[in-house]
Amino acid sequence: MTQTADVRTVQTEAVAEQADERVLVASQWQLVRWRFLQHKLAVISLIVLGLFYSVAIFAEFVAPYDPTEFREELTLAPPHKIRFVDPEGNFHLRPFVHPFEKTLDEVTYAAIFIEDETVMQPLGLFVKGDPYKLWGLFESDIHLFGLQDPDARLSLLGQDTVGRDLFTRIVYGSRISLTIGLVGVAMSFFLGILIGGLSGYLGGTVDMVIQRIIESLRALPTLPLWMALSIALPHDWPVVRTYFFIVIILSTVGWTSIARVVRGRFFALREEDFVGAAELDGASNLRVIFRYLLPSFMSYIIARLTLAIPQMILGETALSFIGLGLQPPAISWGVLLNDAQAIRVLALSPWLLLPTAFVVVSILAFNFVGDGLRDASDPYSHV
Amino acid sequence: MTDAIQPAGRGDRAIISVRNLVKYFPIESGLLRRQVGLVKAVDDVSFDLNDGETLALVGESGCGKTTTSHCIIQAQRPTAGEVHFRIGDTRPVDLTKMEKADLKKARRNIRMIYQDPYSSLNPRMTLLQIIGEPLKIHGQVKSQDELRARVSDLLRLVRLDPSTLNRYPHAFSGGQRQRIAIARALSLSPKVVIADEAVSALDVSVQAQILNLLKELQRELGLTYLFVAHNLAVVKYEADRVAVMYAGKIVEIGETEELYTCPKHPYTEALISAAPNPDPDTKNRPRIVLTGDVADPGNLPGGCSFHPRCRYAEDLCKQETPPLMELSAAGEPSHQSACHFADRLSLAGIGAAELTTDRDAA
Amino acid sequence: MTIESPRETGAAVASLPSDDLLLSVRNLRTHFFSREGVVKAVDGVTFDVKPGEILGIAGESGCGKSVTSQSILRILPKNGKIVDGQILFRYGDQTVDLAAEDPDGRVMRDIRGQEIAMIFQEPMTAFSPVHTIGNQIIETIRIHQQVTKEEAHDQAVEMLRRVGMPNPARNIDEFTFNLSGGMRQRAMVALSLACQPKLLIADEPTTAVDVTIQAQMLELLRDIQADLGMAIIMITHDLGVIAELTDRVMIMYLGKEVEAGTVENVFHRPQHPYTRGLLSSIPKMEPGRVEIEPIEGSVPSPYAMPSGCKFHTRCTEFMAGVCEKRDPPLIEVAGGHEVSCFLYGGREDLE
Amino acid sequence: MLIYIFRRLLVMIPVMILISVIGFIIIQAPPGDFVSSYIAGLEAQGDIIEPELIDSLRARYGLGEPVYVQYWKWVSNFVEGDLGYSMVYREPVVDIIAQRLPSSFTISLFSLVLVFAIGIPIGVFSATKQYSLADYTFTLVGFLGVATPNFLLALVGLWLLFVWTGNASIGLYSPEMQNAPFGPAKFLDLLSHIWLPALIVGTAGTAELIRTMRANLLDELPKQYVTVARARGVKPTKLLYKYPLRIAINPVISTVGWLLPVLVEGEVLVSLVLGLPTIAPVLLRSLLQQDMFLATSIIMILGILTLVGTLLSDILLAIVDPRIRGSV
Repeated sequence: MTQTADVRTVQTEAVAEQADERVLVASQWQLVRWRFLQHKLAVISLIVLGLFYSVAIFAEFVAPYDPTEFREELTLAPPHKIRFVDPEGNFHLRPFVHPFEKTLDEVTYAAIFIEDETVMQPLGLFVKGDPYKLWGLFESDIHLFGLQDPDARLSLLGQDTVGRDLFTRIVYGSRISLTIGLVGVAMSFFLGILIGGLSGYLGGTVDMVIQRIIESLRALPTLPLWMALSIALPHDWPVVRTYFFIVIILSTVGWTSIARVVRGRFFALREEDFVGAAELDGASNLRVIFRYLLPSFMSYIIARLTLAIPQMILGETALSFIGLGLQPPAISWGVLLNDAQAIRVLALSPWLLLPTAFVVVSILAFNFVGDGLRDASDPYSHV
Repeated sequence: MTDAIQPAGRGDRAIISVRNLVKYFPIESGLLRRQVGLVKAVDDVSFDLNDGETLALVGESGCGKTTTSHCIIQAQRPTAGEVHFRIGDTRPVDLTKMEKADLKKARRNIRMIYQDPYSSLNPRMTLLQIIGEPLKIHGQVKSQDELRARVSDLLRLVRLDPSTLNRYPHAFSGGQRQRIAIARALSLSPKVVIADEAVSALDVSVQAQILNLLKELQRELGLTYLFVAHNLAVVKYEADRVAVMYAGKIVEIGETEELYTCPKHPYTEALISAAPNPDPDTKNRPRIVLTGDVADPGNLPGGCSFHPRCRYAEDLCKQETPPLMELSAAGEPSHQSACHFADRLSLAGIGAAELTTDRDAA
Repeated sequence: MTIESPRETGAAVASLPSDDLLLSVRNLRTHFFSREGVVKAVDGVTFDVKPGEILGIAGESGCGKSVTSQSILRILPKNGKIVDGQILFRYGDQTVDLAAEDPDGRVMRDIRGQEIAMIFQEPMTAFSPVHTIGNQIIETIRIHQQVTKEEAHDQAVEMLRRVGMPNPARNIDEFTFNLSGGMRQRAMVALSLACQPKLLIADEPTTAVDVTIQAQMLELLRDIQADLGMAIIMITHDLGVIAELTDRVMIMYLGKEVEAGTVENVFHRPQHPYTRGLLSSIPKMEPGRVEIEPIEGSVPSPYAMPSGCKFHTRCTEFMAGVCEKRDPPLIEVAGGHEVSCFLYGGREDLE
Repeated sequence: MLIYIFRRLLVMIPVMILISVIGFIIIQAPPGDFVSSYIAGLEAQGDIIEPELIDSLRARYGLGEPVYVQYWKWVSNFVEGDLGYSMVYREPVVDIIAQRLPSSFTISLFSLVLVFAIGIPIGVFSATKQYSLADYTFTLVGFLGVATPNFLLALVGLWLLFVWTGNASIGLYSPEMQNAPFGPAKFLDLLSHIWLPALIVGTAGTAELIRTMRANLLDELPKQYVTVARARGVKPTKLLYKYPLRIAINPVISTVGWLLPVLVEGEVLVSLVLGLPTIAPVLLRSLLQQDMFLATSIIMILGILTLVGTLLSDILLAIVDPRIRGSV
């Protein structure tokens, strides 16, 4: 009824006239990509995440050692200083480390690690080391980097309480920690779209019942719920099975928010004239859903999903940290941090806190990427 | 009462006959969703849409004109009433009783253009996809090449450059988008087009382009328009006949020129008087300024819904709802009004030099 | 309107070109700066308002009419800036250049609401949704006048009564969402008139309402104007409203004035091809068939403004080698009737 | 208003039922019935169990009867305040919770105060100085705060505290104040201890609040009623706090209710790391040792708190916002 002769006209025409043919025929996803690329922090975060995930995928190759191999004599050894200048003051192009010499403090019997400056152990790329099977398929013993002497141990980020290489374990731990969010979100996504879509599409009583259920689930305190559910998992289960049940537990809460978003968007979109027009065109329900509704909120949903992943990563880390999630011998960042609970050990070996940095960086990166995606997800919002 | 007007539209030319159309929306409240009232959006509306004409539904917001148009195309299912649709000499079919598959076929011939050209085009589809969608759904094209050819033709029809068919709606201005919407509406070669406030959101200069385009297309393709609008001047220009709606009912219907110059309902008179005219000479003309707001269809006054704002209202108006009555003699074009005093009042239309200011004129 | 006052003259020495003017906007340029570029929303606009007169500013979307009004009150959005020009306003017995004032400074704040008030398009959003309408009217009165709460309350009730609210004593304590559309409009008029300003700017006050409410609104403005005698700047895209209400009119296109004069002159003897096109685009409420003739094309993008005369891309009188070369000057074709078009001169020095 | 509260209470009933069902499932989850594991636990500790006790326990919880009867019996007991008996602590569950819950609450309340005291001003500042250096800094800090899990923050905090002071015990009171009657001195002592846990528990909440506050205010500032107020000559400061802030803060007020349980939740992990005498270690221990009555009771109480919190926030919102008040 109202004459909305508004600014949109002006702005759209701005787009139309100023841009070349490329913009005029740009699809939704191209527009999303262009807008996302303008968000510098999000792009950097995306690169960081790409790096993290490549490391997780090629963990065996990237990690210099076997994650379970321990060297008692190196228990709680600190990180090496990577050097370019030798004690005589000569510069070396190839970085090297001095091996540790372990002595005991005469009073406290605490181990003291002193660098043996007489020995130089050079680092190398693609060095031979512990044999492994990449993805359980390809046998190899070439590692991305390490000390050239296969018997020596490079302590990049220090050693843990039983003398296992912390960097190696962080690399392996990223597999579980980084994927649990993806799998969990995939599951939430599936449930959320299904239930939220049903709720939105059918409406009426079904909608009301589903909404009440979702409200109830959201009223539950998340963490205690997770804790309670996870103790129901037998301790002697294999890692993979525990992993999947933890994912399911984490998704119990995750899907509700996705379902709400899907439902909300569904309702909003059904009001759009172009959806009504499609129905009058004679488009079937399925065609309306898959050709009109889903593409319209897919980008937005993906942005929301990206923002949900960090919650899952945090959930796993928290559960494993307090000993209710994954248990050793499984390796995840949470499990690694479980080691870091004893404050007296921590005081002397602060590097045990390093997995924290990885958790924070990956969560931060997901948040930035999600933010960038959310801003870019509706390229038509300004028109 | 409506039986009396059954042959009103001189039936044989009617392509769509709306009979006693009713659309109520329940007002629900509380936890248990008890129904506490009814919004009588459309309340017993009957009229004929004749082949090749432009009939305008005009009225203020909430008068039910849009709901009426939606109930005709069955975008909303009416609460009661019939909508007969007939092509040529075939037997009329009642759209309100149709199943989905039959409706799909019928809707090839009745198409719709929306008010907001931003919301009515899917921003994620190219022109080819948007305009070609109905063709594909109804299996009217065999190959992608044929589709391109048909869409190109349609773009030419609405005076757009066919080379733009790979562009997305964001590449077009409001007026151009409305042309695209028209092309989509025409893609299945329909008989009837319902234009729901199709020019209201456009700037004046562009609005004029679209108004003329619609007229040209009507001449070229022999279309029938149901033109829903609130702007009386636009309606005056575009329509052959006009139906004025107030609070869910048609209060007056007749040929445009006749209705504008000799209105037979006080509401029509007030609307005409209120419409601003871009002529400074009429600046000091006496005007009828209605008091209060448009009647709330969820809480209608008794009797004639217009009586609280009507300067001619009498006690009868508060008690009895006036039926829509034929005013013209047999053989003359039909002119109907729903006012108890339609034949007694002398109301001022456009061009009227004097306005009866005397309340007791009736 | 040939007075050229350079920007640097500043507020202190500014003076109105004529004693009988209330407001004089000289060569106003307001630009918007965004990532996509600069939008010259208002690009050299000059007009005067006399006390008690009703001036209309008309044009299609994007012509800069609303930005002009926001510039006068200095309530532009953050990315909008007055880059040139003067807005001279008679304030008591002195003249201030509003364009040179600090937008949030004392002078500007005193003028707003007290001297110049504004009516907005959307009455629903003009009031804070969590405060009563009375709260906001009383606040305005108490900002500008040394009165007690009770006095302000009484004044507010009186103003609500004056604009035709059915039950002012009760309406004053209501929230906007409880009022009907027509009553909201009236409440908004009461809010802007709370301090009986000398100049009222009405920015599309009748656009979002039904025609019968629009008629009420226009009648109210006419009555109030006759009653209080303030000047009104009526900003609208609806030439019908302009014709019904105003004394003089300025037509704008893409940030520029194309034609100005008395309503009778502009509507009966339009000179600029754009004005003519606009008038012939509007269907008329007259007996018999009256054809309409649209303007071809659409309004260009504000980011890609045409060179020379902004209208040359759509003009039927386009003269190659002239219109796209330079801005046409304002030419007075009759008493107070001015047009910005080369058809009426100004191309002598162009080859 | 009363009708509104009543209606909200009515809506809570099915949610309560759902929570209780989940609680019951948790009791049922471990293999075997809980009386058997209870007995096994007691026997392992060398206690002799009288058969009468076993029978009375079985009768009380309806073991051997259909699941819904068991559920009903458990729920009735719960409603009557009989939360069961803790095997691990060898005390009635009610007593344990009564001892521990107040300190959990204290920490959460302090966090709440800190969250609002820090979050709102910074959020407002950030919004009014949008795109300034300070805004960017706070935004980044906000992101960091959201990204850093509370318990890791606690861990790092604890480590720093230990490195600097050589002391890693925090507690809520100094040892000498532990048993002192509550008074100003004890309160000051509490303040000197509680700030660290409260700060850590509140970090994520504060960061979130900064972001919400900033976004809400940025949404409100360009609205027409602000421009109108400006056009009426309202002062810039008042232009900020009387209108947009008032409205931007509404959703924040409505979050008070659910923030509380979130803080209780955050407090769980932080308390574990910092070794605070709150409900958290009890919950963890009860879960790890399958002390099901205790665990379920704590979860149920947290769930009910969440519900009450949501209700409170809705009522608060209805009070501060006339639009909602009008529609309820």
